[in-house]
Amino acid sequence: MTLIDLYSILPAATLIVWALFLLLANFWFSKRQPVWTPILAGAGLLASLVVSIFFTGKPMAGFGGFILVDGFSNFLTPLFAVTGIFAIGLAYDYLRRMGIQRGEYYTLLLFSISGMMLMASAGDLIIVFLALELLSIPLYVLSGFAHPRVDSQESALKYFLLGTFASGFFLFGTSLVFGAARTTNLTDILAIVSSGEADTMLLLIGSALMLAGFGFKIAAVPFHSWTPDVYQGAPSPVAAFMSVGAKAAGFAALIRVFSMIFPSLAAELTPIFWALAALTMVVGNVVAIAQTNLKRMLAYSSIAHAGYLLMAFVPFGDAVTRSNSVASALFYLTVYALASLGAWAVLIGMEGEDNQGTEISDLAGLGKTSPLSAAAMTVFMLSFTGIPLTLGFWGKFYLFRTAIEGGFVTLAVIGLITSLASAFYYLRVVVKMYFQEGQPEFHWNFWTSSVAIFTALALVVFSFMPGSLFDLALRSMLTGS
Amino acid sequence: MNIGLNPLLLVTFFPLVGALVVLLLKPKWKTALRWTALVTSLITFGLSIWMLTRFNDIDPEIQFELNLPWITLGNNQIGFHLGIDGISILMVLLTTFLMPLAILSTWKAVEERIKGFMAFFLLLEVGMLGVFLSLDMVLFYVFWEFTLIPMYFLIGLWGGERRVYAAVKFFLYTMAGSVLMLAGILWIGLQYGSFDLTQLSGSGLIPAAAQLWLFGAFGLAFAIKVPMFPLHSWLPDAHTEAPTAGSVILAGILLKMGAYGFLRFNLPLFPNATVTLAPWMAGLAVIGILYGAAVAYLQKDVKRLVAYSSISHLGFVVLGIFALNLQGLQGAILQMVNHGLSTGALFLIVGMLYERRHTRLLENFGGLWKVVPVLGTLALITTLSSVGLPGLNGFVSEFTILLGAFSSTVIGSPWFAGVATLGVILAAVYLLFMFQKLFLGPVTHEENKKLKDVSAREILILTPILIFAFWIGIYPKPFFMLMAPAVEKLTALVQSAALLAH
Amino acid sequence: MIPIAYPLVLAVILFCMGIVGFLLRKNAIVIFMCLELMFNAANLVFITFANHYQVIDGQVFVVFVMTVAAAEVAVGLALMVTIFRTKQSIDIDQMNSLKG
Amino acid sequence: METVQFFNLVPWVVFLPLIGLTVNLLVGRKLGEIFAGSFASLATGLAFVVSILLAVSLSSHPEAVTIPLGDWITIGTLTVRWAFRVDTLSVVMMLVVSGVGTLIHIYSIGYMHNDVRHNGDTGRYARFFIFLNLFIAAMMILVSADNFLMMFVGWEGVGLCSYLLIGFWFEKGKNGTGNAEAAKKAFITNRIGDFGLLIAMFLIFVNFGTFQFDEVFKQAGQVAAVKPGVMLLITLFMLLGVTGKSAQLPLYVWLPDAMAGPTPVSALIHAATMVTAGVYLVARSSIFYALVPTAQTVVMWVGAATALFAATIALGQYDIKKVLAYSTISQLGFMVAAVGMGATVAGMFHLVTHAFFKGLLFLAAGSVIQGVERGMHHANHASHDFDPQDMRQMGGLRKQTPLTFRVYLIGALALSGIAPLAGFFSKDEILVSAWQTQPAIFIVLVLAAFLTAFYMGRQLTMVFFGEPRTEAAEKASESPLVVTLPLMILALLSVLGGVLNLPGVHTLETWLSHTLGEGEPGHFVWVVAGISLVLALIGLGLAWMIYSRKTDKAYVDPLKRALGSLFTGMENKWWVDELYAAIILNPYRAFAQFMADPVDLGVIDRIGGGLAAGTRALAESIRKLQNGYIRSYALLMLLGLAAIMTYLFLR
Amino acid sequence: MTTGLFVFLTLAIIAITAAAGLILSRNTVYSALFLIINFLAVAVLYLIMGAPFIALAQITIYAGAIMVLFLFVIMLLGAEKPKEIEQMKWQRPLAFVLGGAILVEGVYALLTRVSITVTTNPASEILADPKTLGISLYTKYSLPFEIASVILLVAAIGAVVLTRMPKKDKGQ
Repeated sequence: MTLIDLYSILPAATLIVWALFLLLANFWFSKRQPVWTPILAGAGLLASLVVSIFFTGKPMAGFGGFILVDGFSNFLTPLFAVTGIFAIGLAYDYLRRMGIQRGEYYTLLLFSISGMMLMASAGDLIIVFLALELLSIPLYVLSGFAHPRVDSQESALKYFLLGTFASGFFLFGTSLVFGAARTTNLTDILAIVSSGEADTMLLLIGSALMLAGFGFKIAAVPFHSWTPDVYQGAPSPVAAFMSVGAKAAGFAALIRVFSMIFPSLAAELTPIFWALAALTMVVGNVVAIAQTNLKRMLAYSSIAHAGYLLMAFVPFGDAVTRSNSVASALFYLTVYALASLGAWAVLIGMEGEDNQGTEISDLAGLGKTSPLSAAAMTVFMLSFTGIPLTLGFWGKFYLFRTAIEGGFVTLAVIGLITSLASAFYYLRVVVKMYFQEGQPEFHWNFWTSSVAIFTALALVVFSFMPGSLFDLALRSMLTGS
Repeated sequence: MNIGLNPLLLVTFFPLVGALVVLLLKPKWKTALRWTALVTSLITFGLSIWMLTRFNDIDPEIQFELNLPWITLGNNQIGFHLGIDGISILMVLLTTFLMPLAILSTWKAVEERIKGFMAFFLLLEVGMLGVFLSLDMVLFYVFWEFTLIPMYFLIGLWGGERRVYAAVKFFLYTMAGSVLMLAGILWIGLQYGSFDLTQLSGSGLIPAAAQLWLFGAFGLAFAIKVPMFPLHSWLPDAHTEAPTAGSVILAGILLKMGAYGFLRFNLPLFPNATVTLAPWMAGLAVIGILYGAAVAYLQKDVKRLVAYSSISHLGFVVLGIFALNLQGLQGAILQMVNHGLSTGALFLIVGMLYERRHTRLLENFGGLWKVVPVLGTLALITTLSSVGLPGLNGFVSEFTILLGAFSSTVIGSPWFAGVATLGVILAAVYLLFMFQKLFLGPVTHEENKKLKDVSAREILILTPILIFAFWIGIYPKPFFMLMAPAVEKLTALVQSAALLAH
Repeated sequence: MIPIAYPLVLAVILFCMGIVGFLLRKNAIVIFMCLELMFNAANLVFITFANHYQVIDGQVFVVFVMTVAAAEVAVGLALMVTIFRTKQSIDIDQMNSLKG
Repeated sequence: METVQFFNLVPWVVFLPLIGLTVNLLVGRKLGEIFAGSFASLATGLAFVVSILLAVSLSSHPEAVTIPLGDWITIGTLTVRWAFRVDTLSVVMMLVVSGVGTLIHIYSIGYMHNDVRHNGDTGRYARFFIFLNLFIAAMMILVSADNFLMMFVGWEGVGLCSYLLIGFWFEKGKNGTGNAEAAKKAFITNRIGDFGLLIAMFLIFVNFGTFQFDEVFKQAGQVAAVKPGVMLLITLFMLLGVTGKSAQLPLYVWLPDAMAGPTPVSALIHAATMVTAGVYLVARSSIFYALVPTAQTVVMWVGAATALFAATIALGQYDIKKVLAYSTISQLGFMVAAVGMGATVAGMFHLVTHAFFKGLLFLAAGSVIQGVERGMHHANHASHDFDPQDMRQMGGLRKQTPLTFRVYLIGALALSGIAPLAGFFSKDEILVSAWQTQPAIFIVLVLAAFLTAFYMGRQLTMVFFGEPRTEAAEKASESPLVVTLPLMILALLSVLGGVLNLPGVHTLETWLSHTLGEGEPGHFVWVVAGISLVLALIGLGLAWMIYSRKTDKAYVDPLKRALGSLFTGMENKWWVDELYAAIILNPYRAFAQFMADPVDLGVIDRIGGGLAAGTRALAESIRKLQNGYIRSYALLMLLGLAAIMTYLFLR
Repeated sequence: MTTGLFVFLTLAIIAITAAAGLILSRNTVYSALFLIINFLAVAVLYLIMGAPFIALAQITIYAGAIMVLFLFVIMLLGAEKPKEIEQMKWQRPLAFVLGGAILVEGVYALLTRVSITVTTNPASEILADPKTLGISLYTKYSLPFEIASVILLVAAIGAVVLTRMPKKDKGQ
């Protein structure tokens, strides 16, 4: 193992080491000062964030190509770290209120994040597979974290069984790709695939199977059905984390893997991605309209946004659009992450014992009783919708631009029309909060509220100067593309 | 260029300063909040007047241009590009002129959550001014969509009984139009590497085939906003449920954004499509004129009646625009101003009645001229201005529009204008019906017998509008002069581009 | 020696049987076992291609798959135990309170 | 130019009334009735003085003079000026408007004093004069315009004043809204006419490129030669405007209802001036009509038909003002027929004399009505629904109101065409033209003239002769001098008006020829004069015979027995209002209702809602897939996979 | 038919039958035992294809340790037999149709694309040697190895977290 190897996994390694340390420290703190566990976990993530920003700036390959450090991973790794920090901010008060305050939560969270980081820089299908499991297994557990609660258990079971089912697909797909390309190293696959030596049919079937696996992780229709149930049953901070972290990681892997396979099979795969994206946008947005529970609504919203993200990837086959394709996906992902975490933060503030307070109608009157939260929630909803002066607009702007640049005007129009439909249910939240009377109970907590306010501010402030973020995303080039 | 002194920047963002001040004040300081908003809007008006004095009205080009690089995205530069010409300056003046009056009208009407109201109101002004001044398509779109938010809250929080329905409907309809516009904007930006209107207008870059669907994409957004038949159904609800000041701004300015969009985008960018589709647009406009007038008649709610009258009046605007000649276009622009004044004033008067009686149903009024003679007289003048009586503002613009449409070679048939002229009759039918139901006949309701006549504040609100109504009616020349060079340029541009393609 | 297509076909058959088993059975443990069957099928493909290409990577992959499978079994069975404690059943069709 | 020219004064014919109205608007209520009324009268009077000065100037310099004031609209090739045209035609109109106007203003000082008290709102006194002055201003704009658009401004302006003044007592009338309804009806009917005028103007602009009278008429021959169809359209659409403003068939229906306005309004606007604007328009555009014989035929038939039709209705009316109103329609028909036949001068001549005697008749009728009202006040048991305008409630008033009776008699005789009163000469000129060129028209018009004499005789008899049929009539009293003085002046004019264009002298003919071009001066045809005079006398006599013996209180019209259902038709105005209600008003109302409810709320409004509901339904059905069963979810995933793979295979 | 093919077919039939037994068996314990048989048959296939280490691992880890765990849990939970009555009428037919579709497509693709003439290689020294595998695990695959170890740790933690009884004072 060389120093470069170490550098290449430093953020993830930091987290894993820190998690191990935290596991031990937790024995000490859990009884006496449980607040220290999340703080330490946060510190670990902060360390990882710092490391990810300062130590892995240059593109490189570690562990003989297992790890690829490039603009892409450099963009996503800090994103995961930040998501983790927010997830911890969301968790502490919630766990305390629900009486499930256990230090393992944070340890598992850190492990999961490390899995995500590895996923973002995976250079080999085996790393993809292992990272997928490393991020998933803690999430299975975290979903069932409130486990005497039946819905938490149900959520965990559904997530676990379906997740493993999807893993099975992915694994079988991987084996076929291995069979076609003789290797599992992504860079080598690219070389072999573009040289035309690989068997296209095997490769295609393998890709299809892998796509099903990733589709599950990113909650693309028709691999999405677990999402609402799991989000609803799982403890809210976990759902928040999943809606952002797991999705981002899934996309990271999807992009990584398909960036190798896609270009040479663009003709075959593009229509599939097209259909998946369209279907996901339509189903996600349409079904969200019928939701009455805020958690489920956010779940469907997350499905819908997966559709938008997929749309960004559709034109990847076009060499000219490629860099924009990835950049706009990443940009959108960031925007989505901010809004989603914020929205969940407000939801967590609303949630009481036994899922009380999570119906959309429970929000009635929030504008009066908790104006700041309501304002923040409004920003998130507007950002989800893609209304200007929130970053969500620029997300969609870049996204649709990419789709149109790739010549997928129809897809862009579907996206635009579905985002109109989305306004319908996002607005309902605003309507409830401001236009209807009620006395909602809002559990104000410094950390939770900080997450909400920080994300809301970020969404608004950066909407005035999205240029630098665009640049950042554009620089997130993938190795090999 | 000295950015700090750019009048456009000052005009556009001064209300934002006011909004920030409002946000800093405590909610219970009602008077301070009101005055802050009023003074802000007045200063903005003053600034726009100052801008007008420096405006060169024989120059057809964009003036006070401000083009700051804002966002770079790939090969696309999104500029913070503001500018004004003879077309937009009238819209800007209308906006800054109506705002203080609208704010003044809330003095008694809005008692709850004044802080939010004023903040949203001033934000709305920023958005609207931005729409009229933007020369970058993306910037335009940002402002365009942004105006939805304050208006949505204004309707939803301070509106009438069905405010939520109306607010959501308003939001969704408008957004429905604009999503396709965004697709169009992006397509153009990608295809021609620029979002800059000044570079694209009349450049003839866009091929005729593409122009058609782009015209549709942009046109849908604008047609919904205008609103053109049959995309209007958000308007009656939004108008009816909005608070008075909101209705004034909605009718007075927001609708103009749609018509302005046609002028600023569809005509110069897609001249061939414009020429091709002009008869269709004119046809829809004519249907709108008659349809709005027919539906307005027999409405039970005054605000709904006025709302449908807007559909009719805006139909004239669209007809004028697609006449594509000087008379039509100038008439259309003036009609935009006139409709802002007349309908704005009508909504203000309805609001005044509502403040006194807390009802908008026609059946609850009658014979008020006897009870409130001054208000009755003011209402009469306003109604007549809306009817299009010569000597008042409405006539000048409607006449020129019809004249333009009648002689338009683009529309191709005088039938459109001929049928549209029937609207002149119908306008008298429904507006006099309204006036009669409100002010004429005997006083039938006991509650109406002791109504107070207009206060000094209310006279102060209405008088400026009526002064302009007379001014434009009697001496519209300055207004025409202001817009003439820009319109001439636009007409020439459309015609030459369309000719080039043939 | 056998044509390599044969074990591959076997793998596909096993994989599909795993899938169908997952879809048919209601007992969570049996379903879990079906998942193991699917993993196993993938392993068979890896081994076959490792043999075909004469590279070790296929076999290494299988080692990791087994490890992961073991880890999943640990978590999965723990989950089922805790669910059984609450519901006195591992019939997955009873776990459908979350829907819509 | 050797003599002093006053042409530059012409804007003052508009500005003076405007000043008058502004003063009244600002301080009218404080000034008190006498001053408010006098000031308004003074304003109009000064306008009259200006008109006289203009006339004087024209007498030495008969060519048209245009006094520009400023640009109004300038867009591209469209240039419209605020400009005043002083020519012999416009000055005639100015003189009539301001002259008769002044008299009516003066009359109103007294009349309105009573009227506001009778109607119980003295606050409206000043308002009346504001409106009246506004009317004078608008009418002046109309007649002094130098282009069609300016004329249209005045045209609509007088319409507005008509609206305001008909609805002056907006809370009175049938069901309290009768007056307001009448006002609205007048305005809207006029607007229908204006629609025609607008279209005519558009056509003029498209084909002539200008609205300027001079230029348009200069090109008229040329355009008519090239595009005869266009000229026909222009003239016919213009005719629509004329039928609206001058209350011709089929748009006359508003004028009888317009009697809801105070009597001076009926006199000034709805008899003497505004309603003649249509005649003025045709006279002004006589060059057009001369070029389009078809249009001329239409115009004269419209006029003649109206003349006869309205006269028949007048026979069956009981309201003193309604009779006069239908008479006005009928007389306007004469004028329109005249201008239609090309006898423009005859039409204008009749216009002027008609202004005198019809103004007189209306004012006198007002005097009668107020006399009866006073009687009603003195009466012991005045019933509440007593209508002081109903001729059946009058009778024998010649004793109570002798002065009014005398002037009324003069007016009635003039209207009936009894020589040598003004009406005789003017009507005779029209009949002569018809005799010479259009025999059919001649017969119709003569018949109408006969009916005119008959209904005037009927009215005279019913109102002034016999015995009072009610207590109010019995106790009626004469009006004060301020009311009767204008009556006397107008009576004098009605007597002497014929002098203007006496056969053989042709003063007016010569005067107008400077504007209208040289025409063949009308001859005096003895046969025609004889026929019309004889018929008028027979009419009057017949009426006297039939009605003078009628004294019973429960009044049933004697003609009813004689004519039967025919009279019922006249009584009910041939059900034209009902017809219009059935074929236009109600269908439009139903259409509007249909558009508002089933169409707008039911269809268009539901498009958005329907889309939303459709989406929602779709959502609900997709949502059913989300049934909570893990195996179902897995199945869905498998479905996705199978779909992808199948696609890959089938591709 | 060569011996190899015969052996293969025998193993394949055993494996498929065992899998079918797993799916169809009403008794969970039988299902587990069928799975073990399947694993064993596949393990022999591994052996044939020159992967003795994997074959052994398959037997010890999979068929041995993991399945014992399964059986242990089955016993713990009382070998419950839920009533296999299908409530969703589309589930079964669709499962068969879709599973069949994938099967057919997969088999078709393999048989057409992977030439039948290409046969498996005989067990080679390099590949069959567990040492090679070990070395590559510790050198080239050191990172995945580490990750796998972390996964196992996580699974252990997870299992603990999930099975730990909730605290008694939770309700307060």
